[in-house]
Amino acid sequence: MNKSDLLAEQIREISGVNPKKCMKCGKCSATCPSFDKMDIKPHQFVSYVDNDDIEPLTKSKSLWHCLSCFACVERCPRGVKPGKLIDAARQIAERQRGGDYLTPDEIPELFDEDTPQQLIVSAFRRYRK
Amino acid sequence: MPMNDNAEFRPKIVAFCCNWCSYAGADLAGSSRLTYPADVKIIKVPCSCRVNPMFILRAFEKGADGVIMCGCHPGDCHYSTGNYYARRRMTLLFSMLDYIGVEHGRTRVEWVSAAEGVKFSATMNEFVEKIKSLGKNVRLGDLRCRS
Amino acid sequence: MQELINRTKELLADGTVARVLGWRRGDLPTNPEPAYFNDGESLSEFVYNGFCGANLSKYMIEASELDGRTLVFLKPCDTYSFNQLLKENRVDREKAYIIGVGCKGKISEASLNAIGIKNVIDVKGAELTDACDTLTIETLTGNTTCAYRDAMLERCHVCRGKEYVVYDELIGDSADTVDGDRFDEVRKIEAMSPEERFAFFKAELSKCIRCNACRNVCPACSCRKCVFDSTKFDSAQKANSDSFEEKMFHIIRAFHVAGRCTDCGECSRVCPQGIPLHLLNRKFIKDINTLYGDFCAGESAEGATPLTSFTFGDAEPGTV
Amino acid sequence: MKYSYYPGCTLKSKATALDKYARASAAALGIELEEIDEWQCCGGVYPLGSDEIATKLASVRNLAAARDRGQELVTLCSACHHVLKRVNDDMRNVDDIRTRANNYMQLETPYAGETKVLHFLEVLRDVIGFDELKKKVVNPLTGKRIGAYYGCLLLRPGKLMAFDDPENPTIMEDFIRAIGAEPVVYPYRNECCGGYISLKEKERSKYLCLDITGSAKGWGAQMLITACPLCLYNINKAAGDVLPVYYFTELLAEALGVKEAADNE
Amino acid sequence: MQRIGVFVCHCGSNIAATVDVKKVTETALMEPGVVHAEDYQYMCSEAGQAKIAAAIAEKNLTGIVVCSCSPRMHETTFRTCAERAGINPYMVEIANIREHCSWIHKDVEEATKKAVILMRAAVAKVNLNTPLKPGESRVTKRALVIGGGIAGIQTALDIADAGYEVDIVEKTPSIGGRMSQLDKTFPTLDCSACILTPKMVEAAAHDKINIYTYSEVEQVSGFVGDFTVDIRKKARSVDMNKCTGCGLCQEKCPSKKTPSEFNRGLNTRTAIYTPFAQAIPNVPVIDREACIKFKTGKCGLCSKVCAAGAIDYEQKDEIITRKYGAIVVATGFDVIKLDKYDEYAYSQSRDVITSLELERIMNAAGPTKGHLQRLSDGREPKNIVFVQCVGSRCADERGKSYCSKICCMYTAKHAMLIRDKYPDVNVTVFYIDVRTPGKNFDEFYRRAVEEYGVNYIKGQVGKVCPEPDGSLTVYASDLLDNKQLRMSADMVVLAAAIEPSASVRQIATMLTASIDTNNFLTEAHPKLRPVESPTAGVFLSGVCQGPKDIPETVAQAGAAAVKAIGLLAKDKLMTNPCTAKADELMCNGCSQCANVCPYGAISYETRLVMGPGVRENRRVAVVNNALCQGCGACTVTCPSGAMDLQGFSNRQIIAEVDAICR
Repeated sequence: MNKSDLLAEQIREISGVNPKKCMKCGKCSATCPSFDKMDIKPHQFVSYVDNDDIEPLTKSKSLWHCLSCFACVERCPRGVKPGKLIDAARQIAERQRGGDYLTPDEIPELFDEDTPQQLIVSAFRRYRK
Repeated sequence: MPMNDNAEFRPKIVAFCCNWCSYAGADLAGSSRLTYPADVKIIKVPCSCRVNPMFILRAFEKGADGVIMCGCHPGDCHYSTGNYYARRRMTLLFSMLDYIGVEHGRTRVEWVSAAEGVKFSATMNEFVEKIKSLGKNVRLGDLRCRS
Repeated sequence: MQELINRTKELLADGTVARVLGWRRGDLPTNPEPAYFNDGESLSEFVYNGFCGANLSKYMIEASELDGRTLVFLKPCDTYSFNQLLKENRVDREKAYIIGVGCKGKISEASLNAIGIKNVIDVKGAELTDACDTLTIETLTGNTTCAYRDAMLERCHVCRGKEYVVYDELIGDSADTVDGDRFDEVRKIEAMSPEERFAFFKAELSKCIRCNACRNVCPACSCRKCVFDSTKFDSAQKANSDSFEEKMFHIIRAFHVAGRCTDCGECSRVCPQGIPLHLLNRKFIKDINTLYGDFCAGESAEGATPLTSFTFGDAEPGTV
Repeated sequence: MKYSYYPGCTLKSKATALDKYARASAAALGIELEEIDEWQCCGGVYPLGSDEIATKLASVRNLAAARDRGQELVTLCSACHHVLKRVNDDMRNVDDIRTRANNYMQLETPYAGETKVLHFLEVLRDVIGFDELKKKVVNPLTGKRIGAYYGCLLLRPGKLMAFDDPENPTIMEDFIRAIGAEPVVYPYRNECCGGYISLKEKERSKYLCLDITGSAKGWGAQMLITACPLCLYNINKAAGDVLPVYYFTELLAEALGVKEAADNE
Repeated sequence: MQRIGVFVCHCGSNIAATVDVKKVTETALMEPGVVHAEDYQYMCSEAGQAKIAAAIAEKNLTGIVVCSCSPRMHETTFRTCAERAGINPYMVEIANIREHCSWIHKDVEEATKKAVILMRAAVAKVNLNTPLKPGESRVTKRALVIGGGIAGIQTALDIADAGYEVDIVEKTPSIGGRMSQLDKTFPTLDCSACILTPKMVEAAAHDKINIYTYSEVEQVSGFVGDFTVDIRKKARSVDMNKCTGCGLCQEKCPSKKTPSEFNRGLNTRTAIYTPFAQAIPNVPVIDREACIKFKTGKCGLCSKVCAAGAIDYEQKDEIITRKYGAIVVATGFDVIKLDKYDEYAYSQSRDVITSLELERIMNAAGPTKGHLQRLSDGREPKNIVFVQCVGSRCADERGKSYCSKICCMYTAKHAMLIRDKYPDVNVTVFYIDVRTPGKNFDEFYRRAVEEYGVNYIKGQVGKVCPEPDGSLTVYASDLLDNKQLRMSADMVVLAAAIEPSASVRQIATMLTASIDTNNFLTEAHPKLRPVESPTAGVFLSGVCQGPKDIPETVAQAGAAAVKAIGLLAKDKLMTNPCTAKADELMCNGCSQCANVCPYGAISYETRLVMGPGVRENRRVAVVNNALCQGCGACTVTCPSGAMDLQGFSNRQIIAEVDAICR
């Protein structure tokens, strides 16, 4: 197994998603609130994983724009859960050295007096290992 | 007559074939002249679900070296569901035989349709080879209560 | 025990039940035996203690043919057998008055023997009146003690739990006795090489004397006419020592009860040769659970069994 | 009626309003919320990866604490509710996660998802009942047209959260009716406000919040209610001038006539 | 002891070239029970058969083994020959020494050895054969068709034209079914009513067809050729014989608020109603739930205005019990409920409708008189969005796993009709795949695109948002352009999945006909017996078996009719004698066998069982020979071996095993 296949296997395992179930209807991308910001769209994530083409996913901007709002997970007629694939790719990116998208020194300038703790905690959980 | 140890081992093999698919598949193998060893003898049953585990054990007891059961492919059973029951029964029986130490491979199930003469012949060739490699069936004959 | 007797007397007196199916003292203190009691007086013979391992469910087949209701005492595991018989229309629920009795694990003389306590004359501490952790055993060679747990039947170490799946009333508490996984032994055998497995079963099954004790006690083996006694398969007993059933009896027996066996363990308990027959049944149970989803015979009195149902995607024979 | 209560970090700081009005209202409704000891932050987001164990342990501790008290666990914050409910489901149904989490934690009694996690809204609906709640309202918010903002975390994934129909929920609308106001149904009530992305992508969050508030206003809402401090923050920041947004507990306290007392506490 | 004759065929050189037929013949004579053996060049020839007949007569044979070609070839030939010669045809067994021996082996010695063994196995079996007699059962020359849609009507007409009596049982007040609700039909665009109504009239007028509308099947017993069915004729509250169908009662009825079932709830109907103008019979029914007279005791207006005096408030349900030889199920379909798909806002906006609702809107007799308009404000829509696969091809429990098959085509039809009649309306269709396998289907779809300018976009709609201004915002994917679309529409039409009618489960249970996980009735064989149920005498017509369009439905309806006619044409049914049989002395009554029987052929009876030392009432399995097809599933399920299969008994098969392994 080459590296890409291994990563694809890892993504399938972490996400628990079977990309083969996808019938390519695009419903996930139809209501994705971050669609415009994504270079690789939710439905494409599924095809990429299915094709064991993982490298572009771990480098994708989309990782940092997915809101984990589960709209794609809820509405997918095939139970494919693209959001879980994006999260798995994010995990892989973050577990690699230098994969974090947020560093503590950025926080002060992003912070205002009303910022709820929840926001910082959540962002840290999603943006770094 | 003295035993000739060098004589080629000719296994006894019983094949249960369902009337609708596999028996017809064997007929097709015949009319296509697709050979397989004469060690295989076919018994016709209406459906694979007619095959009682006792028939299989009986064959072994009487000296068979291998038993194979053939039926319609799952989903194609003439009686709709017979082979599904047969599949469960044989899965459990084979697992049990393996559990008590009888060589894996002395029993086999294959789904052969009426159109698969080639498959029937290939399967039988393969199975005979397998049984030859396992040699004579001693274990099932030996597994008696009184030693 | 007194509570059981008192309640039994009430039920006999008010006519709720016509007779009682319970245990009475046997010829030794360690082997109480199943018995019918027809009136309050005869109950003086009644016992319920740690040695009452016998599963009374099967007797309810004949009791269902008698007039009036029969009171039967069932331990939690016994209720599964009863329920399975109910599913197979072998017992009449209307004819049974079930008292679920508490169970703190059942013990046996064989288990005592196995830990080196032989020639048992009497045992104290098996009465179940209090939490009795220690047994005091009087033997020909003097008194000795052992932990109650150490004298327990194998099946109690892997007990399925304290739930009663069918009953009319409950008397007494049950204890948790589990300290093992019930498939461990099966796994151990599966891990052996085929040669070792063959040697193991050959050694065990060779001990069989075909006394049919396992068949007679088994609540799932309740055929009016056993296939091994019938002419329908040319498999009836013959003098010949290597006739069909001599070799295949136990495999076929296990197969016939597959999907119906509640794993009550009675077969192993009664085997005079000490053959661990439950290992065959458990193998089927384990396979069924793994391949077709967890299934517990007797849990429900309705529905198909794993061998009378299927899914389109079932495993192929020989692949497991 | 006694419940274990899990407030979560934000309710002790920036979202004290969500917390204090809930407590006051609960008391007025005869519900005792007992804060569990030494609760830990749930992490804010549910770790989706099947191999994520460590990030779920804090939630397991909170869940086990409620189990040890023999109580159901009530939450208020949508995010905490989401995380706790899903981790609980993992502990109940996913063998691998349960085994590994318990191996890490070495709890006296291993945890296997015994606790029932409830959102305060579920308590109002399923335990008290909105009809009963209506009877206890002393200060009905008559004439107010309120849009319920569910966001994503309360409803999805629908099968797991089992909170309400994820595409056409009614629980908050029924709540609004119970406190005497008029619910305004608008299609964006279950769309995301941008969540944690607002930390680095304020513009995106603003775009989404404007869709939400614009739609609600268009359908006639005078205000929004929410159960989530982050939703409240994002909407306030991005579109606070379009529509005001409140915690549902604040309106509840007002309707039950306990708001002032809570403010003075 | 049997007296068996063995006949070895040379089949020219086909067998004789590889198998030493003389040796086989000689060896046969040494087998137990064999009293005669001979070989001949062509056993199947007249001369060969004459030899068999002669031997039977001369040697007083009781059983025959023919060593020849496959039994699939000539078993029937030899059985018939034996029967003519005076022995039971089931006393004949074939040893297949051609296909299974001479044709596949080259070595004469080896092939001969095998032929001998195959002969021995057959002899061993015949030694245990017993004469079997096919059962006979009578056939009632009348068919029942359940469901009065196009499938049921067509089936009934075809059966009736062949000269047999047919009863149609229809649940609703009129026959016509789903097709009567449709406006136009693809791919020809002819008007649905124009082609259906004549069929309805023909059925009603046919002297062999008897229609029970507003009626349901209540109970079914019996078996193929001899079913007994109870039909509940619900009280119509109107005397069918007196009513003239003038319609005055409906005009005057003051209870007008019940949603019209026929118009899919888009408008209302009165309490006394006929579902639609062309209803057959044209006799109204009173919906007692809605009727003021029934609810309050006051009113009675319909009775007052009815000059014919047909209104009868006292009418009661009637049970009709009838015998039938064949039953055809034609229960049809419904569209799924969309309450689980509210991202499409079906329950939030009146302008989000299903395709079937659109049919009613487009229909000149529909609630909008055929004018395309929004239900919310009556405006003519300018932008219409069609959403495909709503609830079809779903892997979750919200929808159905299958393709509903008809949606692609009716959507193309709708799009085309709209563009034709309202050229300035924009029509967009969101699709996942366009499936058009049918005669002139793809051409039809292409016309919609090319000639009518329908905008097809590959991608699914994710959400429909009703806007305060009354428009609908549609969020969707355009997969080919990799875009997310946010599109404004005035009307959204959902191609909701179809599912079998809810009543089918109950009917299938009564008929012991099997249904699949989606509640479609299962066919006896998916390829070779597609219009028969595994339950003998029960046939399948239309969508109850699987999604179908009208031409396919009509074709299947005809096929089901032919199958039913084939059955009704017989005076008696010969049943396969190789059926299961329970030994009641051994039977435990455990019901395990009934669980695996695919035909519902096993029932349980408590009966007096007598045998050596036994005389008691027992619950025992009883096999209905008319239903049993002889698969043998039950025999293996039976632990005691009480259940055995005639012609393939345990002892017979074991005898073959023993002979082969000897």
